[in-house]
Amino acid sequence: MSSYADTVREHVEAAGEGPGPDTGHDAVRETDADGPEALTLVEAVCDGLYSEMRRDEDVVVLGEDVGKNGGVFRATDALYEAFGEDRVIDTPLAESGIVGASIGLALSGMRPVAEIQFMGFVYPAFDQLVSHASRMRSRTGGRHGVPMVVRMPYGGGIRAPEHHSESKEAFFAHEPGLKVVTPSTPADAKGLLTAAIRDPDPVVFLEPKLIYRAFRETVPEQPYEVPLGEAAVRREGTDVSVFTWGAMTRPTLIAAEELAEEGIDCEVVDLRSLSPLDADTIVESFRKTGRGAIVHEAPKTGGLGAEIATTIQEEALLYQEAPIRRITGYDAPIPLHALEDYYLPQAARIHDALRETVEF
Amino acid sequence: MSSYADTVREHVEAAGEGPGPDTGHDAVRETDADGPEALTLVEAVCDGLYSEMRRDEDVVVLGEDVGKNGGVFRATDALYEAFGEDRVIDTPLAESGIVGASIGLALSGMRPVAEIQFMGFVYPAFDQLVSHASRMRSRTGGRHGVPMVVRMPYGGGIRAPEHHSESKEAFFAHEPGLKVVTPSTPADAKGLLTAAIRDPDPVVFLEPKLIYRAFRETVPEQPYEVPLGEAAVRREGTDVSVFTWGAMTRPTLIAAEELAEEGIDCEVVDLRSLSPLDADTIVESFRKTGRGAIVHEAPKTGGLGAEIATTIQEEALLYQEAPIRRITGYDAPIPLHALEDYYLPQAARIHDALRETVEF
Amino acid sequence: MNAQSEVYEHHGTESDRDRLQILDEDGNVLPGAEEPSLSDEELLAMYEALVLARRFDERAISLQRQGRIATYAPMTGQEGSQVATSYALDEDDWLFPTYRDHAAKHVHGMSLSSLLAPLRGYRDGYSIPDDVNVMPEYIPIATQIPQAMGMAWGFKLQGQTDHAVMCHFGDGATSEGDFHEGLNFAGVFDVPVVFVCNNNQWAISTPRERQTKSETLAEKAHAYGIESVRVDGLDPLAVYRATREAIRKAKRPGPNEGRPTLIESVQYRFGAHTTSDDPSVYRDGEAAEWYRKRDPVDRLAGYLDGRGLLTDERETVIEARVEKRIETAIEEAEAIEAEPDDIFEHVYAEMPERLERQRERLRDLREKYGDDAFSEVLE
Amino acid sequence: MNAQSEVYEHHGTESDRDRLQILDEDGNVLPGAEEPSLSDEELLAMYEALVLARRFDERAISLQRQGRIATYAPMTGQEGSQVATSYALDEDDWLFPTYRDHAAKHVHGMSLSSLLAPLRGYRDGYSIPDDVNVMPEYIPIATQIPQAMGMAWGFKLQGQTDHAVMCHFGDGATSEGDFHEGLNFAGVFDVPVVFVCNNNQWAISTPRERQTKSETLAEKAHAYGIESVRVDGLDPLAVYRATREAIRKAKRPGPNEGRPTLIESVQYRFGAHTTSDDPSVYRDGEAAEWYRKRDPVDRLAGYLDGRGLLTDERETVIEARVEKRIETAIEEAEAIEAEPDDIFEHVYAEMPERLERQRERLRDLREKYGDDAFSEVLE
Ligand SMILES: Cc1ncc(C[n+]2csc(CCOP(=O)(O)OP(=O)(O)O)c2C)c(N)n1
Ligand SMILES: Cc1ncc(C[n+]2csc(CCOP(=O)(O)OP(=O)(O)O)c2C)c(N)n1
Ligand SMILES: [Mg+2]
Ligand SMILES: [Mg+2]
Repeated sequence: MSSYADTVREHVEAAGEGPGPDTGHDAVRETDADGPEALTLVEAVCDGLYSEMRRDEDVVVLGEDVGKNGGVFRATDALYEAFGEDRVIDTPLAESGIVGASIGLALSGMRPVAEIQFMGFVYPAFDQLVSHASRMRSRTGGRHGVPMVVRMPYGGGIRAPEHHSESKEAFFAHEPGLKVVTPSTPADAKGLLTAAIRDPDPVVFLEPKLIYRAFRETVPEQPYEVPLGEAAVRREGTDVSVFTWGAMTRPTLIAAEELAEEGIDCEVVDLRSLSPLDADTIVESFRKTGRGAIVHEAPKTGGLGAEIATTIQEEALLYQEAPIRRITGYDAPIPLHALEDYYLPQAARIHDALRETVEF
Repeated sequence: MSSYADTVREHVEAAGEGPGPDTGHDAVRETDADGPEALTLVEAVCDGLYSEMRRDEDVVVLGEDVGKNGGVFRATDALYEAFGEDRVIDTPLAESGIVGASIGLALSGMRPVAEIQFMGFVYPAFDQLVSHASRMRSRTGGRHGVPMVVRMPYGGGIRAPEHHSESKEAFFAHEPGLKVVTPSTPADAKGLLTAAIRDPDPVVFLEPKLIYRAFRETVPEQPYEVPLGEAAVRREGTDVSVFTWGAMTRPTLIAAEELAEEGIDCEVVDLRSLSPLDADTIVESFRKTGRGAIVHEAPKTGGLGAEIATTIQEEALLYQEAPIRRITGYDAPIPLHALEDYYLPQAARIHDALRETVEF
Repeated sequence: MNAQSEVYEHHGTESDRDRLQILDEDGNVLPGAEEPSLSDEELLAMYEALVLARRFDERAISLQRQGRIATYAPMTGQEGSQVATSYALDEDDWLFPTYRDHAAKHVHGMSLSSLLAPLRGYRDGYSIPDDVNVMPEYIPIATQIPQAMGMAWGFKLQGQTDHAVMCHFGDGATSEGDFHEGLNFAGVFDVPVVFVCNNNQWAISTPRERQTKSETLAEKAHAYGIESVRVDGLDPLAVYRATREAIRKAKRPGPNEGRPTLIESVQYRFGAHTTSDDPSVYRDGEAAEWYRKRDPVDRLAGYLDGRGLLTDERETVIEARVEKRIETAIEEAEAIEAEPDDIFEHVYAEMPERLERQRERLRDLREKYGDDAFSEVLE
Repeated sequence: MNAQSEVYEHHGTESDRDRLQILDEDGNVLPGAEEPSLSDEELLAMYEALVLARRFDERAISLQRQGRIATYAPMTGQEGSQVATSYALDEDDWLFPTYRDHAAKHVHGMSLSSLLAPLRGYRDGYSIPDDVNVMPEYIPIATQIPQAMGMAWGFKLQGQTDHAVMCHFGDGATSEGDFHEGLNFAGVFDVPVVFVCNNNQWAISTPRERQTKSETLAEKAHAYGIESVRVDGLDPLAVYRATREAIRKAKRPGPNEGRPTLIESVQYRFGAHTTSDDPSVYRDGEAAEWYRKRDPVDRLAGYLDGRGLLTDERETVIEARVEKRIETAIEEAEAIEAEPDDIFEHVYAEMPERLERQRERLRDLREKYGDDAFSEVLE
């Protein structure tokens, strides 16, 4: 099993020198002067924003309630105090305005990081994302890229009201020109976000809010990138490959441990980048195990699970020993919270499907 | 090969008596008093609207330029004259307004048929479609359905300006609660549209504008339904099953005929319904041939081809003799028209991929 | 822009701006103001609804603290406007509420327990009874506006002159494209709709001044050629009068009258945006002071008192009755049980085969692993 | 609503409404009107740009008829406003045009051939040269508005006071949510942007009266707390003056001035919406008459004539030069060749592996089957 901390360390080393230690960000992270410290995922997002804003003054944060209030999940906590109202900007309540403005800000030479308060509220901005941000570079024959990040919390499990638990990453991954990433750990959150902010193209940055505060992990204070487009093998195994991302990584790893006790050895791949997909890692893992499954929260039909399974059968059919199973949300809207645990994949369901896959 | 005309005839018979012959619709179809007559696909759409509006006065048509102008493609030609300004309504230029209003009209007891002028302009209405129309029935526990149709021309090949050639059916098919259909023939256009208008749930009705006027076909004057959710086998074959829809059906059939000369016998399935998918027909066809391919205009990654291939391997892996190939648009925005023929699947590309699939 | 200082200033200016008002801050009828024609019984019923709303709010906040309901959006300070607007509706009129319009929904026919059900995670509260013309609450901001407009338009097109539609939204909602498109359609098609903008001065942490640079929200109606009125939203009588008039006009417009109206009901969000929100992070309490002195419940009480309608005894009866009704509602809401099959119901009028199979699969899994296996998704 | 009768009425009312005008219908300076300070050379250059625009339009329509370019959106009647607004820009200012703003683009630096390239299906015309501050044309209506606002905002945040941003759109665009959100942001953040609403009275077949019930489009600015001006869009001098003033204000606002301005340039679409459109289906020619009498080209000619600047000889020189430039542009545009690899370029700054493989695949297919196999997708 490749150590996750190792990966992070590598990236930090590859990134070289950062801008040196910082003493002014106590509100965002209560820095232990000697080194990195354990952050939650949402704190790591905030830390990533902080360190990039500090490094590059073209980076601005905008959205609803991101300023004084520090974001409804505190993902922009203390940034307003640190960088002022011209770099941490509370906008009117208008998502198309926020994303459209961000495109314009990027065209003017800035690096906007827009927050959409919940994924369920991104649709008013869908046009600006899929018709404009995504294709500005190609329509201008390369003159104008749109280096911007659109962050949004996504996914269920936090007992939120209607429209607050959506998981529709597939909408964005189907649009050429956009990149889509989602972290499953605090350290990845900072590293992917840093890479996303530095990326010359628009990145949809999905934050699995179920695990915003689920656990802490050492997150280097230096800025570092986790490269976009690279999946992470979270657990090596030989019997079946499970592909997942975001908040579903944890129940998948739990199911994998349970199955280990039954003598079934699962490989768990956290995709991290949903567009572009890391097809090499996916196919390589599958070739090794010959069996596969996908776990995601989104409805099954038309979800990214289909793309992954299809890519595998295109590239590795001759290795395939069992149908690739999809353990996903159902083809129904995610219900109000009393039933959401029945809707979302959890360890028992994953466990059950993986066993079937191996026994096929 | 099952005769297409036969299918239509069956449906007409199943539908029983219509409202009797009509004499007032000369502008829409120059009726031969004795019976049906050959219409193009876009005329069949218009005819379908006409006959349902005549049958059911709750049906109203609304959108940009659908009234006096009869629609930019003439899909609502002469309806304004026939039914007046209260049933064929020119709206302000605002897609979210159009779809949001249509939801409200449906809630008030009407059956709105909204036109979006091109699929590339539906995104401002995406929120109303995916967050509201789709889930009104489930959120109200069944009290309020939204019986509405949102029609839009889609797809490339007509030398149209930027944003006029999109094919993003996958966006809609991933949303539970919406139905998505697209005809590939005039008779299906009328029958599917009729079924869509009568359906108690919201239907996204995609019109392949490349073949709006490509050929004529006998279209019964009586209203009739082509049921939603049923694919049509357009050509029976034993060597490979090709799944396609809309304007791609014709080049696929041409490639199939070419391959027949090489001794390769293709089965061509026109899905017609993209949501819900007719998985039974798909899997049954595949079980017979053991090889499959999908042809669609949309970008490959995250397109519906993935859903179809994945469904097949879930249900019929043991029959699978070759990777299921996807012949699709590339993972790039559809280019301006000088290059669109290179982007869209055409007979040579389909032919080539199918041969490879059979020879695998 | 400094949000706090602006808000601090702004109750001063707000108070000066032209808005319809009938009661002064103590509940006395202002000189020259005309009271709406409401009977004593109606006035008392309205008052009881106000008390109920206030108690419900207090109780809901405490239920949330106890973990018995999920995130709740309080309405204290805004219930006067909610109750009055719904009182002004005829039974056949339709109401499009937001997540904050609990009292508005209740007055127009929704049971108290149905208000609590969604907060406990059940859609029962969204399954409006057949004889109640209230839509489920809208959470995506402003999306209800074109829909409400469309429903009103549909009634007009069908010649059903007995329905007007009332659509609630906040000050923040006026920034969304759907506000613009909905009001513009209403103007062009002259539909029987009443838009009620509950301007509580805040959209979560964003003050009204940062939403838009227009001086008032009411004047935005001008851009759509529709009429608007600005009313003191903490004055139940003024709100009632303004709304009643708009409803009349929607259904029976006079010679040169347009059907739609935008009402800006000027209020203040006394408390937090929701129980997950901590307003002390972004505002101080000073602005609230001004408004708290004009508390709608107290003001109506003062008015009734002045008319000799509100005896101590009656107050006691009202409080007791209200308490009891809330208690019963909580019991009812807490008695609802989870039915996982519901996930698959009503997605379509007819369940597609794929969904049926998914339902089967879930049933099998529950049988095999027990409901406990589903009791919590891991955090 | 009867579109024709309303439009018929409406040039009557239009003419009465307050709008900035400098030239009368023959090109004489109106009593009391102040001409902008433009040199003779500038005036003549502007006139030549107008003639060029008119000829380009005629020629493009005929090229489309011959199948040499695809659907074209004519600008006849509107070129006066296009030329004047772009003349009012400083070189560092940015322009966000629509599909109809050919002349506006050209005057701000785009070559004529680049206007034709997209119409021949090549994105060369969208690949704006590095030293030209013109965005590619926007086709999805109103979407450029928040973007233009955002770019202007970016310049302000970066302290780059030498850039204003001008954003064009039509009367129809004012109904879209993006118009609302973009103008509202502009007001709240006080950004250096000039919104130019080219009100040509029609959105394809939809008359201005059906777009919105507000009396003018200019007054919509009020809802965003920003200033607006209504100008005779067939009067190049009036348009120039109004725009120049707005550009000044955007970059160097005076004490109580806001940066953004909405200009309603009142015009008329003399011809069809595009070459695919047949206006006789939905309007008669009568309304056009009134406007045709105020043709911007003739009017500026009349003015120059009155100042003794426009000799016959000069007219001949201008016509010849214009003719030649258009000819050259057509040749250049027709010389562009298809490069299928372009499909895959610039989707991302770095081409993802999957796309590289798709490009390889297409290359292989072209090699195997020849480009003829791609020559036409079957209809
Ligand atoms: C489209 C959309 N964007 C964002 C949100 C998140 N959100 C919920 S309430 C709220 C503020 C709404 O303010 P306002 O319209 O003034 O209503 P209030 O809550 O004050 O009653 C926001 C931003 C949402 N629900 N919908
Ligand atoms: C979002 C969107 N909806 C619909 C269309 C189709 N369409 C193209 S031009 C047009 C009319 C535009 O009218 P207006 O804004 O007045 O500009 P004009 O063409 O008159 O210059 C329409 C509806 C579009 N391009 N974009
Ligand atoms: Mg508010
Ligand atoms: Mg126009």
